[in-house]
Amino acid sequence: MSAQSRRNFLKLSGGAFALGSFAGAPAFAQSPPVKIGVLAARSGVLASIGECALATVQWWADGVNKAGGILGRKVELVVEEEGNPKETAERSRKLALRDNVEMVTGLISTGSGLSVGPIAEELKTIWMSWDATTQKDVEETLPNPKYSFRSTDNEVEGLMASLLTVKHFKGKIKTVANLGTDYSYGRNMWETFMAMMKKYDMGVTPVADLWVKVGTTDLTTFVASLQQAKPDLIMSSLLFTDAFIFVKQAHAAGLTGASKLVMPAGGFQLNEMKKQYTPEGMILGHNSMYFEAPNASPLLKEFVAYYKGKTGLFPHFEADRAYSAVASWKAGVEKAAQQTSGKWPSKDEIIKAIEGISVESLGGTFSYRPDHIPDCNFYMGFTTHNNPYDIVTISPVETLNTRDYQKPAGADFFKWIQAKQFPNLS
Amino acid sequence: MTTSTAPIAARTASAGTLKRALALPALLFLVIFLFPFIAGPHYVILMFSAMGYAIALLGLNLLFGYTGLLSLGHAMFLAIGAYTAGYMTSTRITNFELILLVAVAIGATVAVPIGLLCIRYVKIYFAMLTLAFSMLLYSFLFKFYHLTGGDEGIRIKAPTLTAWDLSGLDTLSVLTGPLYYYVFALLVLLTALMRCLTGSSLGLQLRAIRENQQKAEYLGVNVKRYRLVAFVIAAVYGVLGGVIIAIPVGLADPTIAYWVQSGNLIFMLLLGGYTNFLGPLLGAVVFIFFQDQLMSFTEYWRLTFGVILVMIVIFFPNGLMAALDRRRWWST
Amino acid sequence: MLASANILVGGVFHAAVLFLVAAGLQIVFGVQKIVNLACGSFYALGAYFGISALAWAAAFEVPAIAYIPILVGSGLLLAIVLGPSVERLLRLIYDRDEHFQILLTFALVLIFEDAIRLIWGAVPLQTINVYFAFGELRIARDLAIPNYNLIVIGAAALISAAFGWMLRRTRFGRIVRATAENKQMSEALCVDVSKVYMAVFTLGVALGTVGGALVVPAGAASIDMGVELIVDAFAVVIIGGLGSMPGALIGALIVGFVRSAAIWLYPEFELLAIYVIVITVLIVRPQGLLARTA
Amino acid sequence: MTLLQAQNVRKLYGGFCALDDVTLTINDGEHVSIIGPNGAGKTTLVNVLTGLVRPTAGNVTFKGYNVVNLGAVRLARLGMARSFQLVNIFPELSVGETIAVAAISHLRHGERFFSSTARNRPVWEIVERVGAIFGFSGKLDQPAKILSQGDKKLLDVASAFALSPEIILLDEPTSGVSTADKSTIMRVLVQAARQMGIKAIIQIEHDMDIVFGYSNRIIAVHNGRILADGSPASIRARADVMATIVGRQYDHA
Repeated sequence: MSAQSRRNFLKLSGGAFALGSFAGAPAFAQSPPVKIGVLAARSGVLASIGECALATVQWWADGVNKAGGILGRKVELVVEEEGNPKETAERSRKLALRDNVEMVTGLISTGSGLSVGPIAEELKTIWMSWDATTQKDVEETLPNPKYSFRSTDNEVEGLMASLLTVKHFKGKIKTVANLGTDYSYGRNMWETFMAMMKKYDMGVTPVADLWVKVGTTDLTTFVASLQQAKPDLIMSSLLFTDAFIFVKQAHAAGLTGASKLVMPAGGFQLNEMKKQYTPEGMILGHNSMYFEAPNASPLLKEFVAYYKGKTGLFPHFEADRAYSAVASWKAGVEKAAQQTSGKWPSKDEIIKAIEGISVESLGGTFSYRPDHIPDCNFYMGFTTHNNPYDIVTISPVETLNTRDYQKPAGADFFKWIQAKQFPNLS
Repeated sequence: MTTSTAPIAARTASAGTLKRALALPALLFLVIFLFPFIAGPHYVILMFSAMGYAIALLGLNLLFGYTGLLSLGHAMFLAIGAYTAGYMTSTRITNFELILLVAVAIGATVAVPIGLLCIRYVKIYFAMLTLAFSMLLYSFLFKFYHLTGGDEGIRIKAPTLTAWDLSGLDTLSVLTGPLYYYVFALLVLLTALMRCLTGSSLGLQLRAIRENQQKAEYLGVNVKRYRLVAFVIAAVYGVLGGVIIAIPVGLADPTIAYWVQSGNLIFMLLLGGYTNFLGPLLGAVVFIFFQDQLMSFTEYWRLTFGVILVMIVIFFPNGLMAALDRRRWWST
Repeated sequence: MLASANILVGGVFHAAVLFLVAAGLQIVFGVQKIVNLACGSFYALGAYFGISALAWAAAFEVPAIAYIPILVGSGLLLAIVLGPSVERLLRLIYDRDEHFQILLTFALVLIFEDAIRLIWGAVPLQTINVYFAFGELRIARDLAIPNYNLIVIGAAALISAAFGWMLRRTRFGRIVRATAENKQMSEALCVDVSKVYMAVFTLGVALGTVGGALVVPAGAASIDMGVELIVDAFAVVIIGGLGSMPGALIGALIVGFVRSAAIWLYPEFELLAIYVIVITVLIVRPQGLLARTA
Repeated sequence: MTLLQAQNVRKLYGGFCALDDVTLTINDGEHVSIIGPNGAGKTTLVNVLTGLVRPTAGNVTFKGYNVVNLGAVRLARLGMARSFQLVNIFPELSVGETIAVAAISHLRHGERFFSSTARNRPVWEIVERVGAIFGFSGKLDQPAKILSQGDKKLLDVASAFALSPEIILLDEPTSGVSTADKSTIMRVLVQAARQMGIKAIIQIEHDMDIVFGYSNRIIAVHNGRILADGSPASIRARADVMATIVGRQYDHA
């Protein structure tokens, strides 16, 4: 019944503009360009994060095109917006059906991830996600995804932050408080933190459980409530504008003097964590990319220089998420092409090739497990002021790999933590 | 509504004029009916959700166009429809008719108390009270995540039809095939029903209430009751539209009920032409397809929509239908 | 106990911010019977413009005491540019049903959200170091209230007092109140109502822009701050009573305190609490706590 | 048979006493004219009698029901209609539709949501009949807003008549119309009343030719009190009443 009629009555030509730049690209063989769909947030709270990731994908595409494209085909980006789940579902279908892209990459918010995942499976379009993963997302909605490749479990950051807390503050803290970002990610982090406190019988009692609506710009009342509770340590999963506004207003009220701070995903706002109000000795997580990683790869150095030059800012870890997604796909295509003697491989062949592949991403080696969940480095450490910038950096930098800190395929997270013997940190 | 146009044509229109009067709706429905044969699957699914919006807007225009009540919270009924579909399909009840019936029941039971409160007010107060109610629902859906899934919302699996066995088909062919025509039939049915309602004494009395509430009361029109009837009918249409819109998305989440979405619903109504019975249908289709093209064309599509809305409000308050329906066969 | 004083100040600070935006909404509704959905957008524009103004001023090593005047000045300048032009747009549809005026302001919300991203970009912006430039009031060892918060509260109080004085004492205030009561009558008494409307609307916009500029040093400017704030401003105006300035003050204090109390006592209820109050007020006393009859 | 009864009705607006201890009954077949200088309380009296305004004291009953508790809608259903001093019509609705609204209420077709009004013969019969009486036959499809001021006022009255009420209260139905047309309007009203089976008409009127020409009972109101209440002849005989109300001796030819 669903006619695939070629004669498109509405002739609504796809207005999508091609983005690959041509500066000095070698002449491409007559084979058609390979179209990649990019779903990047452009408005609201996720706008600045989406733009950083999009700039990274564009930088990657230029590099690939300069080096001859993928199997001789030029990369062409078709950019659409990640809005609310309804808009994002429509854009993902448009990319798959209207622009018939080879692959769709993108998505940060959990809601849009939950709607695009099933669509990718339904339309048999490979989706290389940046973020957009939650516990629920993994369990019921996509038990064994074929076309979707998702990002690391949320809890990894919470796990690592908890281990650092145990290592450095065992016996030194009695009371803890939660200042969570009010959506699924925030809940996962707090549940993980408390489970780890129990596992290592830290003997801490939670004295406050506060939730900040994403994008709040006035946190004075949250700061005041925390001062009322007087916690020894505050675990905060804030990661948007509210993250650095909290630190700024907490500093102004003297809160950061009294309580220790743990911000597992605060690295998202590294450009705004100014020395002026960000205390030293705060546990700050940079997820899968830290712009000053100890043994930074030339790739990372080149990208950081490019990004700082272009925007005047340091890139945050969404850049690595975006880069690793598209780089893994390219590697998968090229690996599959070896079996098909250079011919462009089918989607199934590409998927099989990506499973188990590992690539050199901005944050170090990045590889996909057979269950389509990646393994990569995570960077976390205590903030310090001694650096040439006006923002805080972390040192020493703990580099932890998800192989030790991410639950295996299909395991129940909380049972796994109880049983697992985590390697003791350096 | 000082800019509305003259009333419905003379009572006994001659055969000729009737034929011409039916040309416009017939063309609109023909295009929607033939769409799966003439357009690619992406556009067919867009039309699928456009039909959902058309149904919701038909109900909303009973409030705005006929009764003169601007609801800035109608998106809450879209959310009720979506979440009903979500709860039911996640407990493995995927029969489409059953989902629609339960959604209508819940929509009506929610609409009566809210309606009783809201219809006591008019103009700005009605707009702000409906907005407050929709934001109350939004915060509830967002905050009580144990019940509603919070920002993750609830998954909606593809529904099944009693008459058609859809098990063989994948979701895409369901959405562009049997389910499309099922929703099309529903749209035709609900349009006819609304046409009948607005042509009945209800329609006339609602317009009387809109024009002059005190005079209507003194002519024996029970203003409170008919406003409540209009509110509940609008809510039911909104809930049905909500179920249909949410199915291609596959997720019911709080952003459906956000106040900006209610603003967009009114935008669609103005675009189509609220002073015309067919305005909601045309507004939904034109808005959805224009937005699809605009979003691919520029990242500043909200700015463009804002400018267009300013132009409509100032220069074309009666929207597109005013231009198409010269003879005002279908004016409210 | 001292910390709960801090919660109190937090509540008052939040109330001050809400009052500035709600007052702008109130004066425009009081006189022109228009509910300006875009009041939050003017607030956001004021914040961004304030940041640019301070960045520009920093190039001249301006002393700290000049920061506040620069912020307020930038807010007023923006209002003088935006206010009249938007009012001239609204003037085209004054004769039409008030639904159309609300929908025009809704269009402005869409326009301004993208305009901000076009001009200032998507990355959240902060002012130069203003927040800490005024020291802090130390209550206890690690308990302090930044003076800047007190300055904002003071500024809001000053603005509301000046506003009240202007409305009651000055000739312009009397004309504004007369036009609010009865437009035809004041027109008959040869008041140039179109000038009054322009002035009043610009005043409403100024309250938003100055509010945004004053508050942004304490936090940061982000794209969606305008859309979020509109709903809170609505709550304040409904609770206080449409068209009544003292109502806006009372409403802002209620919303400010309820929010800070809910954050501390029962976080789930924070967002819900405000709307429950709004709906109860609208049912029990539709004209709001302080307005004259609806 | 008494239709409408007011018992010791008082109405205070702050300190000002608009109605002071008014008691009166309206019976079958009466065409009452309420006369009195401006500010005497005529409109307040009609507003109280029709439940638009709640009396400060006393009550008004229509067919045994207290008028204020009934509300306009049930009053209209029970058979009381009124027109307004300031023109009260539906601008966007056509003349025919305005009358149809009243016809629908009278025929109790208000709840017929599934039958088309356009094909509802009984409704349109009333519309055509009332339209003919009031001279709107040719204009039934014109939107009310484009009618002349006089026609608008007439439409307001016509729609009240279309309710086929038992009692109808008219607030200066002939005001704003040239003296020549006043009598034509009155003839139309009387003819309509007879045809629509209206039992009593109460009319606020200033034009003494109309008052003495058409009404069979006159109530003179002054400073919120009933000065006199009786047949036209008895009122004309009362020199004191005529002096205060009309300000000179009126000898109707």
